[in-house]
Amino acid sequence: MDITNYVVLAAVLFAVGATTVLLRRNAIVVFMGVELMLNATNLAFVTFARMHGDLTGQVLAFFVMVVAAAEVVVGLAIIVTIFRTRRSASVDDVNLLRG
Amino acid sequence: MTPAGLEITTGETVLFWVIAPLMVLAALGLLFVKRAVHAAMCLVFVMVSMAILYIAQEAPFLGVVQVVVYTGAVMMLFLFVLMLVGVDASDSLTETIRGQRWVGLLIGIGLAVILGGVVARAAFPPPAGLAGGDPGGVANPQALARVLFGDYVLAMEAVGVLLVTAAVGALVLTHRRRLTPKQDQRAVADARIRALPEGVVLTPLPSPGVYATSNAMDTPALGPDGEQVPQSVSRVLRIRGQEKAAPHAPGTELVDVRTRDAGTSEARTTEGEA
Amino acid sequence: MFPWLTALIAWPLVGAVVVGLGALGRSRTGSANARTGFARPAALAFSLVEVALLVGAFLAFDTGAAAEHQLAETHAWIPQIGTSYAVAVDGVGLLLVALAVVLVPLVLLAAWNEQGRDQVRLRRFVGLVLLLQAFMVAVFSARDVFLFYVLFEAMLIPAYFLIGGFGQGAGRRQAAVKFLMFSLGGGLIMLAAVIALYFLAVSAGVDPSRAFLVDELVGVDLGTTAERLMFIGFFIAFAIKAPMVPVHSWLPDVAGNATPGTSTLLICVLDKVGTFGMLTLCLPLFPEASRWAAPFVIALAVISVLYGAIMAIMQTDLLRLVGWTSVSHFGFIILGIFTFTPLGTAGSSFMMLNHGLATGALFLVAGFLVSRHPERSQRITDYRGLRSVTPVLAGTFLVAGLATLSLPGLATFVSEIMVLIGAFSGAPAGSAAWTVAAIPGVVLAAVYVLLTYQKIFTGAPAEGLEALPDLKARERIVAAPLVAGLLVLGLVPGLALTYVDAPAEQSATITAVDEPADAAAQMGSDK
Amino acid sequence: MIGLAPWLIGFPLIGAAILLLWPVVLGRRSIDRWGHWLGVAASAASGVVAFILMFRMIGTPAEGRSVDHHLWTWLSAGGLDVDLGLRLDPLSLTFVMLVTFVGTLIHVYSVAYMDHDPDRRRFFAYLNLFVAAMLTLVLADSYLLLFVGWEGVGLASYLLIGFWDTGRPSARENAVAAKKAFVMNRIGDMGLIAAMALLFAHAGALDFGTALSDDSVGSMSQATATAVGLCLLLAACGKSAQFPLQAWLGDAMAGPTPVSALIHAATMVTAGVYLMVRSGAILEAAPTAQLVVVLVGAVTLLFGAIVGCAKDDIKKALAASTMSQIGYMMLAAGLGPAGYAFAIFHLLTHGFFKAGLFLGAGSVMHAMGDQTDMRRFGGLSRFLPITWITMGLGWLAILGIPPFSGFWSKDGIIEAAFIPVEGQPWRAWVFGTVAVLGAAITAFYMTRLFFMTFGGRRPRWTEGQHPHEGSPLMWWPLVFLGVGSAALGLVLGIGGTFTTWLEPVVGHAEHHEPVLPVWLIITATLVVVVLGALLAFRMYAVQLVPEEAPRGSALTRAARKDLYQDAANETLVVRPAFGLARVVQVGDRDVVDRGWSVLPQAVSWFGGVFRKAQTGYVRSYAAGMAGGVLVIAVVAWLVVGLGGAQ
Repeated sequence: MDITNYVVLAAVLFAVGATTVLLRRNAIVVFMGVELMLNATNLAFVTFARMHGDLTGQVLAFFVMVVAAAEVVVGLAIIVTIFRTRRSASVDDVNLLRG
Repeated sequence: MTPAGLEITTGETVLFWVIAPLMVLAALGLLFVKRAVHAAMCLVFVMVSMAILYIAQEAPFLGVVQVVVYTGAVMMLFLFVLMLVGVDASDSLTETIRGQRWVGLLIGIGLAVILGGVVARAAFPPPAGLAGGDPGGVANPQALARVLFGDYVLAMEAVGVLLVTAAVGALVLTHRRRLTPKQDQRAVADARIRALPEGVVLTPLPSPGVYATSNAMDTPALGPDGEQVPQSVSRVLRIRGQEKAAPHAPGTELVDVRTRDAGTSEARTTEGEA
Repeated sequence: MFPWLTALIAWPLVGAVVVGLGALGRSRTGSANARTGFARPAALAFSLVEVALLVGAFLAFDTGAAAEHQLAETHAWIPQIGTSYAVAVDGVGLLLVALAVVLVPLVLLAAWNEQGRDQVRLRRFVGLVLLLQAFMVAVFSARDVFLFYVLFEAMLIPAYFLIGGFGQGAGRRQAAVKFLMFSLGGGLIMLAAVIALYFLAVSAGVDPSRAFLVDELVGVDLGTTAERLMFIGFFIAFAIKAPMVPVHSWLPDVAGNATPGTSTLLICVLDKVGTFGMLTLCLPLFPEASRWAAPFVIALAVISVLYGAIMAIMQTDLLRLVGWTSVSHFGFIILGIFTFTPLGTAGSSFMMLNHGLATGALFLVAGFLVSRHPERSQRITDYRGLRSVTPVLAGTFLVAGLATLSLPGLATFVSEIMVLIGAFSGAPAGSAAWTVAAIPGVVLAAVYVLLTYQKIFTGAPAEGLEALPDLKARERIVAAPLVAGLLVLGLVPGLALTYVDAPAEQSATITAVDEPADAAAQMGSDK
Repeated sequence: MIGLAPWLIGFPLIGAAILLLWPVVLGRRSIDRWGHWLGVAASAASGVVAFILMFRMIGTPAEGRSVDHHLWTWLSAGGLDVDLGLRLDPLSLTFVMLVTFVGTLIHVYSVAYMDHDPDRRRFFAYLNLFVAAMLTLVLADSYLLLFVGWEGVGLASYLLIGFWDTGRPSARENAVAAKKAFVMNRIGDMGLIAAMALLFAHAGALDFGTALSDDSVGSMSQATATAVGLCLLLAACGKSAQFPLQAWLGDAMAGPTPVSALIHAATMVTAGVYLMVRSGAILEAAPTAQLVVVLVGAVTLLFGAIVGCAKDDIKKALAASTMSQIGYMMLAAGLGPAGYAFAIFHLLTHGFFKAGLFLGAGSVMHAMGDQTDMRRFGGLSRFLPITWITMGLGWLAILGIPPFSGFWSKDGIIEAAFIPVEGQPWRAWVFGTVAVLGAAITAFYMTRLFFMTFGGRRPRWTEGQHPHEGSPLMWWPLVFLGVGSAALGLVLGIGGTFTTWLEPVVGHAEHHEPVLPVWLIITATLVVVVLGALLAFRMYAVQLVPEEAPRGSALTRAARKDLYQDAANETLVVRPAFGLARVVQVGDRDVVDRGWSVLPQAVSWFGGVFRKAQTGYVRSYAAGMAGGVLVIAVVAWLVVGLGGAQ
């Protein structure tokens, strides 16, 4: 098997994640899509680390995880706050930027 | 490192071909399931599988971290929030923004095609593998630790700060500002005194009845007049209609009531004190 | 040597900070606390000390060399892009600085009761006035193109708030925005020219660390096309500020909606930046382009003269009318500048001062009048027959009006006649014809002034106005220096002409093609 | 002694300043008691100075009589140097004498005339201001300073015409008349400004010494000289109410009568003639301009005379007469050196007799309760004997009956008009005839005025009139002026004393013979004058004067309306001008202002278009982002060939 299969898998997962972000309206699911995308990149990082024999890829993946964790914390807090005020977790209901 | 330092074992190949399709399916579940909880479960599956792949790819430390952080922490957080927001809530999958579905699908497929195409057409070096490059042959976590706390120590610290900040940020964001004055004991007492004319009682409510035949939360006590006291039963039970009738309804065997009088009043005082 | 100019710039800034410090708080209407009345006296004191500083600057100025830029200070500001804090004044600059310095205490005094009793609001108001003063003094003394540009734009900030926040017309906010948009638009075009100027100068061999200094830029050959384009850039900005037809639209709105004090500062001093810039930047930096554009500019100037006067005649709003008269007068100033004669240029320079005094007086007296009306009406037809009710006010208004129509014996006449006589012999093609075309402006001026006087002050007193109070001591003190200045400068214009003559000669030398006297004689005999 | 000259202007100027500023600073109660006497004193002091200077000048040989007195450098910039200097020469001093003498008399007269006016102090302030400005005008040694006086008298005239601009029923009309006078004067002033511009362009100077020197004038091209001359004429027309700028003078009678006497008869309105004579050198270099001057004079002469015949308002009739008489002067001024002296001479005598006539009219009005309609007068000679006699002297003077003063000056002009001009033989005949004709009409309307007022057997007064002479303060000035009207011509005219006196300024006139013998001209003039007077006597003294004006012929009706001058101005100038102004106004609002607002409108239109992209939906933005990434990736792939490096 070619190691690039992992990268292709990562690409597919990334695309699925992106599509989730674009198509789902529930903020939490949208968030999950974001997480999926992050994980996909992590997989790519790990694969490239292995491919090049360089640990930096794993280090980057590690940082991505940490930052993702931070992001999730803040993001979910925001979702909770929005939900409290609007009783809704749909991203379409938050359209105050409408021109 | 040697050019041909890595041979992908058959086991790994099998593992990959078993796991990868399942992962893709689970990921697609994210797109298609109606309930957010199910989506979360799909994601959990993807993440655990991802951890397996990490381990398979000579990144055991990351694999463990993946399980701990993502499935252990992040996804739990998701579930908590889902519970806050409402587990039952299921999404309607009908699109409200005109054209968004097609645009989204197009972009998704396009991304997959482009990324896949790039990967397919890119010239990668022959895979090196990590084992060959390990100086001194230390295990992966140790090697990673060297890099992390050696070359990337500053970034490590910064990320630490980030995490703390994020935690504080989440606290601030979810903090509810108190809009009314704090209800301390005195305020509660005052409120109750004020509410006296409206028929609220000052004393604790009577406890449910304790009878020889039944001694349960759902049975009202009897007052000194022998009438049932509805307030003695929990409000929830009353509303649900799960209240039972007292064994000695008025008008039946008053004598029995009087003989048990002392016992009930004792029980009532002890409960009131408690 | 004492840095007079920096002191003149810094002192009002200090004043603005000290007085305005409390202004950041929330506005309380009708508060009568212990600090009542601090802002106005303090600001007045600051502005009077500024006048004293001005006297010092005048004493330090060598009138014998009025054409040179004196009291100079140069410090590197951002050496990487070659900007400096360079200030210096020649005679013209000094007079305009004087105008800015002298008018501010009068405006403060005139606006004494205008902004109500709210201390915070008052502090904001006087703080903005002092801030504006600092910027105005600085812009008239800036000798670095970049510094000039920055100040040119910075002035808009206090001016914007003074119009929009403290005006008395209903449309003050719109007027403020209009003013800002016009000025910013012009400034933007000028910025492009400023940047181009820097790069072209550097490529022409000017030291990059000094390539914004006007003195370094004069005489640098920039190439004909580039020079013309940059001239246009500068000129549009100045024409908007001046204001010149057809980019004048903002001025009547501002005049009609701002307080008379603000209009005084804005139109009598701040707008002089336009004509001052034409004189001290456009001409020396782009002499060839100036000559090239002169016939067109002269035509526009004369159109402004007539257009402004005609519009003034048609106005029903007293303060707008005064605004329109300024359009007419700025036309005269520009006519004098762009005919390149020493006489016309000196006349224009002098007129910048005189217009400030005359129109300032008219604005302020008109303000006194409006403040007396029970409904603060600015409609001319709401007044009638006030000459017998308020004789001193009527007299002061008439004197200010006569100064506006350039009655001989008043300073405005000297400058106007200098412009007309000088411009007639100007070098650019068509000078004589256009000058003759501008002369009817003096008749139109008589019409708009006397028509207004007639409507407001003659006839039977209007109902409800029979008992208006005459000018109070404070208002007389405001009007007296202006009237006195107009009279003294009218009889002894030499007091001011010594400052503008030499710069005018020099300016005419820069723009002279060949013997202008010959051309003038030719022009004259062709008549 | 020449150092006294600035005080000529200084006294009245200081007087005006005190009278105007005192009430502002110290309140008006105190000064209202004695302010008018301060005004009289200021004017009288100026008169005394004038006398001193006069005697000094008479004691100086003819060639040394022209003195320039430099005060201070007025303006010196950009090649133009103008000193604030006074030129004392026979011409200016003649004027000074006229202004201060007549002026002082009128000041005295006004003390009584304005007795009941609460604003008398202000009136005297303006009178003093006028005297100062008028003296500045005539004493100036440069066109620029002359212009100061020129507009100064215009201002004083404006203030005095509109003196009663509030508190009276006619207040608004008075104010409008004042404005009209000032604006029409300003139209003339344009000419002076243009002339100064031309002179500066040519000679580089504006003082008489340089600009009018032989060098300067000699090197002047015909075109320039004509242009300057015509511009100066325009100025003179404005100030002296000459055709076509004559319309303001009649309305100017809205001012108090002493004002009409001083400003609109004796002094200010003749400033145009002074300007013409002063600038004689330039006019002589421009025959075309000269011809136009004569033409304007001739037209105005007839115009004023015709209008004068039809007016029933005593002041307006006198105003028309003034216009006509100045036409004579203007005509003379256009005739060259031969006419200058007579122009000024007539100016002087006219100053006396017309001031006398106006003050007499004022006296009549004072007696008749401010009535000005002559049809409501009649038979006043018994009640106002002093006025009757002094006005009679003035009447004889203006008719040109020898030996009264008008004869000496007017006859000189008529003679001069008959002097042939080389190459244009028609001129002598035409202008001579006009002058004689004018004399005849003058005789008619002045006799009409005189007899309508004083003659007639039956008074036509309105109810309740008890005419009586005013206080001595009023009739003494009349006496002085009457004596002057009678004797001045005889004193100055006999033997050409006045002509010789002016010679250092206007130059010596070569003696030319008129086309007709002098005796014939004199006789013919006298004959037509007597005929005109007799006709008027027959119509207005012998026959009864109707109290209501008869309809009259078409010409009479036209003349009553000032020959439709106002209608013409209205139609030809004012209405088109306001039409233009309205066009400009609408243009400014709908084209310029709206034009600029197109810019912000365009911006907000674009904003509206782009705003639609801002749906507010996060997912739309995300789609945009992702799509953008996709596009960039595709482009990068295609262009850079990212993946094609295999």
